[in-house]
Amino acid sequence: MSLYAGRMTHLLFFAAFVLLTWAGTRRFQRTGNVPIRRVTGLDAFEEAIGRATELGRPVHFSLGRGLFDAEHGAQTFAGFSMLKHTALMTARYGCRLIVTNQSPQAHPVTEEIVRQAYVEAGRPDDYVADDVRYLSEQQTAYVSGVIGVMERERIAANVMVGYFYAESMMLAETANKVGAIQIAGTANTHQIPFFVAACDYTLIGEEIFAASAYLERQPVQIGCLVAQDYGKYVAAGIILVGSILATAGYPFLSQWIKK
Amino acid sequence: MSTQLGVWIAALCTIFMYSYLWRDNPLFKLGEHVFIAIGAAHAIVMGYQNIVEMAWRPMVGGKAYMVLPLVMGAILYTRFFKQVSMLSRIPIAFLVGLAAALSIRGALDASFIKQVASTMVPIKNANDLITMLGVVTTISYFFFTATARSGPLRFSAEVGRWVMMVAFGAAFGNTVMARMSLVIGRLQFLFGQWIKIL
Amino acid sequence: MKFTGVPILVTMVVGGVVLLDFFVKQSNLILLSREFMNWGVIISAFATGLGAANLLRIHAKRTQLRRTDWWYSGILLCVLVGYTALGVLKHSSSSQYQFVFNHMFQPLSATVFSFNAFFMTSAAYRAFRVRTVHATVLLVSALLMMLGRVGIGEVLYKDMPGIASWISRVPTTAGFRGITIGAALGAIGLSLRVLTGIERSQFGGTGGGGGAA
Amino acid sequence: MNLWEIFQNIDRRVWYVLLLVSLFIPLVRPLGLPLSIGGEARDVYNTIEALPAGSVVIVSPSYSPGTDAEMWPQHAAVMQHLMRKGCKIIQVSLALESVMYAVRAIEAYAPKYNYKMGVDHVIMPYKAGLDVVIASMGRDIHALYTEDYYGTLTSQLPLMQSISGIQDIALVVDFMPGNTLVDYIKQIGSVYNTPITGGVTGVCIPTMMPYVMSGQCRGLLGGMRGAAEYELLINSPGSAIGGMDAQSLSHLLIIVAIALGNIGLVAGRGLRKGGGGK
Repeated sequence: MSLYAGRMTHLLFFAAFVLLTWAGTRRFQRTGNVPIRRVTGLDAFEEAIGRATELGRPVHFSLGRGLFDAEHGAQTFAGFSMLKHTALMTARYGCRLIVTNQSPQAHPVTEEIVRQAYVEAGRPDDYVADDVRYLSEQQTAYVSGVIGVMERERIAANVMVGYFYAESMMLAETANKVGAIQIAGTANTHQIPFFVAACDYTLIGEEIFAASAYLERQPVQIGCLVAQDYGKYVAAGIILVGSILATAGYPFLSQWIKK
Repeated sequence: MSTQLGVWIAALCTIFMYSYLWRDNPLFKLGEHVFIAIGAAHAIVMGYQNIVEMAWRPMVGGKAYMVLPLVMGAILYTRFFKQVSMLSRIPIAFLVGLAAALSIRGALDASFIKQVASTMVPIKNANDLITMLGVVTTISYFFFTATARSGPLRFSAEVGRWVMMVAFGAAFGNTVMARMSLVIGRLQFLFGQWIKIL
Repeated sequence: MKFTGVPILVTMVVGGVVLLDFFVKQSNLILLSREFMNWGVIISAFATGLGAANLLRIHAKRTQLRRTDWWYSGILLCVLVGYTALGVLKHSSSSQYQFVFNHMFQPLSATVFSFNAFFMTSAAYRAFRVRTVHATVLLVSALLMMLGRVGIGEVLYKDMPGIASWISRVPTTAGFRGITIGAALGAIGLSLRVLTGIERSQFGGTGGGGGAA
Repeated sequence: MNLWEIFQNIDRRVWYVLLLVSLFIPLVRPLGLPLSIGGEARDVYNTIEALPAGSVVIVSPSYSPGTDAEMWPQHAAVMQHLMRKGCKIIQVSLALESVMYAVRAIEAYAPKYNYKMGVDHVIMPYKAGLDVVIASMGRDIHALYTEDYYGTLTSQLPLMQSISGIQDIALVVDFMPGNTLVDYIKQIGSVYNTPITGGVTGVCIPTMMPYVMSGQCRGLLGGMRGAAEYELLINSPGSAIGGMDAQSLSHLLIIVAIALGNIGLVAGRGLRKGGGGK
């Protein structure tokens, strides 16, 4: 049993991350206070769902691709926690929530999340099973289905968080057409521009992963945020130092990290 | 005009869907429902073939433990029976565990270490310097704990935001061409293969 | 109904094995983790049936109760059942199956995909306005890029493709890389919380291991 | 509503119609706008031009109808070039729908260059698994493909008999809107030193650039423009060159749209400010 060649850096970094999360959690538990910057996109939920309630029209939620694999998994989880948040709010406000799914794996999970949220909000009877819908695994078939939902159910708010491909533009523009207020977030860099162009609020990259911590503020989540920030210091620091050293003719740092 | 049935069907499908651009209408609704049905059926067929090829045949062929994923897959359906519905969380938990671990692997390697490493290059010209500073300032935009958002970091985050805006604009502009190609493809089909005037 | 202990244990074990396999070289670990990944594909294939069941239920109800537009749901049901039967009974490589796939599914798909071009035009018209400094930067960058990518840009200014290529090579790479690095940290953090059962919204629970306000 | 407000609130359907018109006209009547040939397309051309006649090349069309307007012209142009050079071609597909493009390429160009199935070219069936398939192609191509697309045993095909494995492949050309080109580079290019090149959709160009710059990918055809450049290089104008004029007009339309919106905004703002001042 041995370590894979070249995985030392990965292991060191991962171990450091776990340690920092623990340290951050402790700090939060001790002081009870870690100031966090505002994320406008997350603050906008109140406005979006509030408006939908006033108009008496539904909120639509999409996870995007919703797959459970290396590339999409984490973003799907981020979508789940945003769905939880959205469902809790719609349940409390008595607003209708329609969830459309592209991924058959994510479909049962979304059903469970929405149902539990209505139970937690004390309104289990308001949960409508038919409002959590699987449409299609095929991207464009899914889009045509969502267009149908948006047009015919006259949605007033549209929340999209998860891994999105080309559906981003089509969903965002249709929702805009029917006059919905939109909050969208993804970490797929190529699709962020379309959300930025077509949506009212956009969560960029890391913001979707931090969302649950931002909204729920549980100690471990905050600890994780602290670790993430340290990770960024480390990344920025070694990029700066490594580049300067490499320029000066000492490339050992950049060689070490490539190992 | 084409005389092939397939081309005619394809042309009608194209026109039905494009009719949505004007407004939602019965033709689009018809296209949409047929599309979803074919998509779902195709997924079932592929899923069925996957199960047969990846689990059933190996199991019958001697790999008895392949009964495990089959049972786990079947357990997903317990959600339709109230008393045992919570069992369906087990296969979901399996998928979740798999996805979480794979995500960490992918994020650590391809998205973190590799990206950091490829930015640490000797600075030979202005472009290298701009790239390096662009990466660092963009990273600084994402600091969440508020103490990090003051003084020089605040400035850096603002620069990072500019860099991102340039990137977003560029990505948008860059994609226009690819998307136009899609319509060109449909027009070439309609007027080339169907009406045959191109 | 709280049933989270066993599922979280399953998550931890499966995730632990696959994660450990990334770092440690051990033949049994490699085999087990590969096997787990295969199982993932098989379980996902079963999930497809769940999705189809949902479609069937919703549209059967609509057809039965004669709700608005019920007959579209009826058509959906017929196509769904018919095409599935064709695929299962005659295999997906049969000519009938392929005919539907090539002459219905594909043009439908390509057409919906091409909506992107129209939507980009209307979104660009609406969103790219000089309201704020940031919006202006976005707009200028997009304009330069579009001009640089097509022949007409070259007619206007000879070096336009060069400018576009610079923007796409230097600042765009930098911006996307920065976002990717940040997002990687976020993804690691969230996945770690999921793996350890701290974040459990996938079972309908809340994050943080307890009830959240 | 004054003129400036009208400029700011043009119905989206107006733009849709204008877009269709701007794309359609150049297809019927190409404008012949100038097009310079980029270094990346030339690199692909030079790589193929340098192959000796009779070299065996793997061509991997793995795109689907959603992207065929961009990918098919690239694929078609490269196939013509390979046939003109007398290379033997093995076509493999990593996407379910893409075998039909392999067939289409053969139907379109094989008669002209007198290419015979099994001798000068082979079409392999679709295999699921993306990078896993690519890896096993490197390990043992004969074991991966026991039958060709038409069901003939590959052991009976002269072209397949002539190669022992990946080391006899002179070049791999991949056409894919996704990540398979990167997979080919990782699983075959860097493991067996087989030269890799290919084409991608416009969206994927930025992803591929690092590999092109490092030389792991010998040049690149990017989107419809890459295809048009290649058509110019091999001197065989096809659908991409006509398409590029359509591209020009449609891009111009978006620029006009943005300009109108902004003129309306800025002028409207000026008016309002002026009015308030008085």
